[in-house]
Amino acid sequence: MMGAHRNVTRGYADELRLFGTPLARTGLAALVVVFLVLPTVLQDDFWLSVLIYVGITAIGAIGLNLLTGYCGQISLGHAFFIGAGAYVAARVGGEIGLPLPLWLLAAAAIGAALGGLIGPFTLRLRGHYLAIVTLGLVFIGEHLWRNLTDLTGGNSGTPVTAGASIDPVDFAALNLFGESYSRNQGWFWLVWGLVALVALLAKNLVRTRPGRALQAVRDRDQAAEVIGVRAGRYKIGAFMLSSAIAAMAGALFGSYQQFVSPDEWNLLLSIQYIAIVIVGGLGTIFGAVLGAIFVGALPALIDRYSEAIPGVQASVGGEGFISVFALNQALFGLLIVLFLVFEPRGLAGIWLRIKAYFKAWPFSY
Amino acid sequence: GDEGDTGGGQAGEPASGAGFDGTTIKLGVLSPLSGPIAVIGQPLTEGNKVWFDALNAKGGVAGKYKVELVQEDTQYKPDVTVQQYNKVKSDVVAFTQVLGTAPTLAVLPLLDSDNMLAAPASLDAFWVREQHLLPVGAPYQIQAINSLQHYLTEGGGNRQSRICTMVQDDVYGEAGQEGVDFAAERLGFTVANTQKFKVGTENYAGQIGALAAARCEMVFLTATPTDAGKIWGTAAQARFGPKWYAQSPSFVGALAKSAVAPYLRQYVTIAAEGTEWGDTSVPGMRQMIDDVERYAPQQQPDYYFAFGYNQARAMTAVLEKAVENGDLSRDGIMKASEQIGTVSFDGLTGDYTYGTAAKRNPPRSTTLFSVDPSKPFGLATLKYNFTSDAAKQFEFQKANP
Amino acid sequence: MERVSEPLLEFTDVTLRFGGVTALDDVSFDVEPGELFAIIGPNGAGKTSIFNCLNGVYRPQRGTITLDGTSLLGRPPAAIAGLGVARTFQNLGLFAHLTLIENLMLGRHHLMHTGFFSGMFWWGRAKREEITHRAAVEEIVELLELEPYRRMPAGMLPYGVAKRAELGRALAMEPRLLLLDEPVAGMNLEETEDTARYLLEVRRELGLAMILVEHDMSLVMDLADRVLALDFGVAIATGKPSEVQDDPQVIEAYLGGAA
Amino acid sequence: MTAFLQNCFAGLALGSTYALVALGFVVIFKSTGVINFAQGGLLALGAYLGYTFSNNLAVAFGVAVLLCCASAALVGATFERIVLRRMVGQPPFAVIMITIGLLFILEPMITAIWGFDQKQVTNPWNIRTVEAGGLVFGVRDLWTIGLTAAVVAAFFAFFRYSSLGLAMRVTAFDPEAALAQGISARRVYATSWAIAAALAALAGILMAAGPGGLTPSIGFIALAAFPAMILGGMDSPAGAVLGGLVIGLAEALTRGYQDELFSWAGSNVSVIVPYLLMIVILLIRPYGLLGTKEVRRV
Amino acid sequence: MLSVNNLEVVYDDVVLVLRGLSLEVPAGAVVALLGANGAGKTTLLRAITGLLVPHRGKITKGTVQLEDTDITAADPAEIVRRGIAQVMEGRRVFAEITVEENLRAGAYTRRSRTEIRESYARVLDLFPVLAQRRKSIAGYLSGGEQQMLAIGRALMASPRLLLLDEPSLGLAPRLVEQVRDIVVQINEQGTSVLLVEQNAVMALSIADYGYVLETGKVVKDGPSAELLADSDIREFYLGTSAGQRRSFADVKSYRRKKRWSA
Ligand SMILES: Nc1ncnc2c1ncn2[C@@H]1O[C@H](COP(=O)(O)OP(=O)(O)OP(=O)(O)O)[C@@H](O)[C@H]1O
Ligand SMILES: Nc1ncnc2c1ncn2[C@@H]1O[C@H](COP(=O)(O)OP(=O)(O)OP(=O)(O)O)[C@@H](O)[C@H]1O
Ligand SMILES: [Mg+2]
Ligand SMILES: [Mg+2]
Repeated sequence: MMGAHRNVTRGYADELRLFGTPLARTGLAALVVVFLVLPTVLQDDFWLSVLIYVGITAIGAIGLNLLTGYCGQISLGHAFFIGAGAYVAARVGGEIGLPLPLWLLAAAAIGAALGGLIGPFTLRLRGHYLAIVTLGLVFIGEHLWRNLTDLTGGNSGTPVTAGASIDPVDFAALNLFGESYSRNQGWFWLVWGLVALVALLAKNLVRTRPGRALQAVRDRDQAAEVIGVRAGRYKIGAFMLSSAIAAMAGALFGSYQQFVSPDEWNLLLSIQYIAIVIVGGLGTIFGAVLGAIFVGALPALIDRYSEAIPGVQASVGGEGFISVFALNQALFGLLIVLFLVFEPRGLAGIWLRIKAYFKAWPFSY
Repeated sequence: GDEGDTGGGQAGEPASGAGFDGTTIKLGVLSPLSGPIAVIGQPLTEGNKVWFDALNAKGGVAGKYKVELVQEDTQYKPDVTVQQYNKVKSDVVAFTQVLGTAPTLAVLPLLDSDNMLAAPASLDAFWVREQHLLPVGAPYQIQAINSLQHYLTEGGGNRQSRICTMVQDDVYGEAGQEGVDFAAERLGFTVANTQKFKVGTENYAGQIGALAAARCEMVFLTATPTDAGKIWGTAAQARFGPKWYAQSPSFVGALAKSAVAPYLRQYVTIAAEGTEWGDTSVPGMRQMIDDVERYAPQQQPDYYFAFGYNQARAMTAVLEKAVENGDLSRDGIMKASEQIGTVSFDGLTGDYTYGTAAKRNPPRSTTLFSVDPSKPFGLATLKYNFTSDAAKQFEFQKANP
Repeated sequence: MERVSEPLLEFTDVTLRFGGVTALDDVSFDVEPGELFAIIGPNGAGKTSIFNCLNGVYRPQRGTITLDGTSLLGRPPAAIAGLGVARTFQNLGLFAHLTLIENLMLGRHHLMHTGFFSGMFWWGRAKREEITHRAAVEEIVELLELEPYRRMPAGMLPYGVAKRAELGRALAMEPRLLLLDEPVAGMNLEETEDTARYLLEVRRELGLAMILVEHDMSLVMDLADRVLALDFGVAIATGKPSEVQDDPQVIEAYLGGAA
Repeated sequence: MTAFLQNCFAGLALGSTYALVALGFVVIFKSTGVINFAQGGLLALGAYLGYTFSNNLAVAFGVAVLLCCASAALVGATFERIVLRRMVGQPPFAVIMITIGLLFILEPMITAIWGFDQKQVTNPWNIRTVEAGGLVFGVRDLWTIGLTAAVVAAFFAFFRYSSLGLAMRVTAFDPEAALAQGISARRVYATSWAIAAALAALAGILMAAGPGGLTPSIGFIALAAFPAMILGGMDSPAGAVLGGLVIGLAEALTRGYQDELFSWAGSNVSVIVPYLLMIVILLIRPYGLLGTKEVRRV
Repeated sequence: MLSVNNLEVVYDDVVLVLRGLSLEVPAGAVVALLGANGAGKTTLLRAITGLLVPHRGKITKGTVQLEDTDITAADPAEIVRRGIAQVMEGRRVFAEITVEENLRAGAYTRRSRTEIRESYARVLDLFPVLAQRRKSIAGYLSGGEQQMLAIGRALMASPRLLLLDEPSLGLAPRLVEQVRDIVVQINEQGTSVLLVEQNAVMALSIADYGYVLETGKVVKDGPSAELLADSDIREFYLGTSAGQRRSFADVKSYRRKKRWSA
């Protein structure tokens, strides 16, 4: 038998495999190993908590990318749905005490319902007009969160006691094979397991009929209509799906942090999500995860190493022109700018370049 | 902790452990050191630092252990605060500052599960009953109650006066409002009008108009300096001149040098604690001024600075006790925090009776100031260290019951 | 032409106005099943507008349009697509960021059923459906000789290939009525011949009716069964290609000296 | 009635500031097709530059205003020079993100240079007032309204008599085709960023001269100006001005009558009134009051 | 006037589209460029006018020379200012503004208001439809009307060298003739023309010289009379090999494909 070239696939079923090539399979295996082993090697609570927040953000970003990257509807209202999810976790998971799968689903359901209420705006408004209306949602939401005291605890916020257990496994206090693991270790596995699940489901979605329809609506909604795609339905559907995922991310956020307050669901959070999907690469699931890692972990990294830079004031009242904290922010902004100048398609674009390079290798061009 | 066998109360060298290497004690600071709230975080942290610099110069805790601060920027975000907490928790024996109500509430569960002590940097009343928090100063409610009492007895008002409030729409504002409401109940007046505003509002003409229309004779204000400046500026322009009583964070020295200063002189009273900046007749102030001159000569008079200075002082009391007990572990620190009893702040703020959370008794005194541009911080004492009966009756609740 | 059956499409007395512009003025025609019906006319005559009315993109002020007895008026475009009307666009209506294969698969959108949920849970129905429809699409790829471009984003396709891909997408819809808006614009002779061949092949195999809008008169003359000539929204001639070609009004308005 | 008129005046003054900021948004949107998230940062930068000129260099306030607008314009143009010119023809999203990045850079730079504490900008107005017909007018507010009107008039005149307006529009619509017409996208971007930054700086210094003084959070006003820009129509300068005034009035009036009319809606409803108003108007006119409808044709 | 030397263009760092292409447009000449779909004609025009960047394309080798200046990868606006205008593939009219504004945008590089007014009158004269629809939003024009607008817009620049990417695309036969006449006419007024056309009959009938492009290389070139006589060209571009045009209805499916480079 002839050895097939690594870029040649035989048959559609083969081509439709997500991890069809040996390279992809190796990558997948490596990721699984990292996932399993990382928390036991890296027991540091700082890095674990950074990665847990990153994972939660990645889930939310996948949702936003479905809406913005795939369906082309810019939303600055993501923070609103994240917040809603957190409050659902507080009430349903905390107060009523439902277990993890149920409060996650409840958050998703409520998120979808809220998305369904807002979704119809997408039918009438285009591009930036929609973006700013959803931005209004953040402010209106903030007003609601401050005033719906019974639900949200008002200004002083609310504790979220939603537990992270799927009977009999409690992720907050894992006990596996006689070893016990910390809350952060357990949460790492929980969150990144969910990231993988959500990413897989999203990937499936976008490579099948509904996903193609979303992209068609994004590229040319009128032409999509003419070939039989009900653009309106997909726009609303995308909105509901994206807000359902956002609400799940919010619920996880609340449950992990154990306390949430209305100040957290602000425009900056929405902008951060937009930043993630753009930096990661619009219209790629992988990009959303990469973007979340970049935006979430980069400041932590800069934080670690910027003290070595001359002229930097390492602490309040110390010597230097700019404080390490201000520098941290500025560097982050600078990196985003430089990086998008270099590759406007985002991290996923860089990934594509590398892939294209290897595909063509050893023949460049 | 692994040094548990040294035992509490046993005098002896504390064993080294997390945050203590045998010579240096490390304390965490979680504060917004960048972004808009850094206006508060920076001087607060500076206050922490100056106290410990002075202490270290004298040898340190118990005369032998130097204190070092580990500062982390929280950007005033709860999630970042949690991350930063995790980052430094194993390098410090306690946190001498956590700034912000929401960030503090976000780390509270972690403090509980790690048995870690932290000093919150706000005057929220519900810190009083949290065992893992080490508050200082009289809570906002107390400032409000004392202000109202003063207005009714010496400030020219009576129960029939039209008393109003203007509070910012957040926890801080709610605390002020709660104090006024409590006073209303105890002192027998009604609040004629309440205006809420969002931090960073650009134009206050509407609210001022409404207060004027309600013919308010006294307005209790809960705000931060930027908003307070705009509010008073607008009131001055509208020629609306009630008697303003404002909570301490509303004021900043720059206001006394601004164009509204004449208006402030005429109408505004600030409720705070302790004494005027630079008043060397109060021992605490004398020491602080000395320390500032030596360790942070560029420091402008600043209310938040003083607050940070006091926080550090409370934390030092805990550390002294823990060293005396020979146990600088987290458990040891917690135990020490229950044992310190009443800590004196030498007149910088009222003395605080610590102990188990349920038994704590914060100071209930307030000093009222009038605005006086000739003073270093722009404030001149109007009534020093004054405790109303109503304030004594105020009961403190837990943060998350 | 003899009436062999009921017409597939009846387009009757349609008037369409945009502000001051009358794009279609009382235009009527019908198309038999399996017929290749051509519409010609100068630029701005209203040819594309006819398609847009058929598709439900424009709502004419007056007139009726029925497909096989079903009125198309007032239906949303997607519903009309579902009834079996497919179309290629004059200004290219490909989805620029999707690959050619994905564009063709979109043509089969209304024939497929996978929804949000079954799509997410790929294993099972969604997968089977993908494979079946992909097979159908591959046939079209082969027919139109699009193999080298399979995975290229449509936005990067050369103009002529993009036109062919559009034809492929329309065919993928398995329509009863195919609307072709200038399918050979931007193609050289060789490519035009290819396209003609594809059209004839499709017609022979599938027997579907087509309406062809084209400025390449030789193509129209060679392929069309009947021709409608429009000028300024008014139908000026209908009939066999040769008749229309010799119509003095058509020569004057449209053909000029060339024909 | 007096109270009503007084509120209207307050709304007008506030609206003028919104209008300036919104106009800055519009200029950049018109030429690049993106929302400039850094507008607030430019505003703060302008205000602090004004402070430096007026207080540290002690030039006359009027000169300080001119200088700060000019130097902000320079910053805007420099930004184009270093970054934006490399983005011609790139997806708008990348450009949006770059403006966000710029905001992240500007903010800490400003605080590193000028610190966090509140500054008082030396200015001739302060809280002086004049009285007329039973109403009290803040001198600064009068100047804000007057200067805005003057700037807006100059702006429209400039666009009327230069081909730049058209160049901006087509560059935003299709940068590649615009290039093919010989329209230098770089010049268009540089000019629009310079104009937007100057407008922001003017708004900033006018605000900083108010009773509240100057703190780094001054840039937040840009958020409040979003609805103004949208409500007028994103690509319409006239719309920006109209939107600014409408939003300013709506906000001031709701605030004035909050207790009587809106107490059921929770405290502080005036903060979200601009957004509610914007949503209602967009539902009726999806492209704002004066915006251009997107052309879609197959 | 224009000379392209040994040009290589790569898209996306990997797709090599032009492979050492050379071509000349002498001053005052009309040069036709023929080639199948995907041969690289549009890419060549982009390379000349500096518009590769938005397409992630790069010139990796070779030069573009306008008279004595090297304009390889120069700033596009600068290139237009030097007198090169083009009709872009796919019309690319500015859909949201009026016909009149589109034309004004075409004259962006020109300063003299009277000259602009003259050109404007001339374009409206050439395309009376546009005169009628002067105030209409360009995006709502019919396809052919947009094509006229695109040509008109390029004429507004009054260029010294005009690049036309399939100008006859989507135009009615009568108008195709008219466009041919326009090209001849402006050429007579001193403008050099590089004409990319699928309508080979039309292109070669007015060109002085022609190039045939295949997969990024010139595979045949010569004076147009020579090309018109070439048997391959006759068969594959003109369809008149046997003297008589083949009917499209008779095309056999096994037809041989012509590939010069193969
Ligand atoms: N949405 C619209 N708004 C305004 N006018 C329109 C619209 N659609 C079409 N028109 C006008 O209607 C007329 C007919 O346009 P149509 O696109 O049908 O022409 P056509 O026959 O397809 O021409 P071409 O051969 O150039 O494609 C044109 O004058 C066009 O400008
Ligand atoms: N942006 C791009 N990225 C990658 N490849 C591209 C890009 N644009 C064009 N190509 C490829 O370059 C080759 C030449 O394309 P070009 O558009 O120049 O052809 P053309 O000769 O103009 O064809 P047509 O006659 O169909 O317009 C094609 O194979 C095309 O797929
Ligand atoms: Mg048409
Ligand atoms: Mg081409």
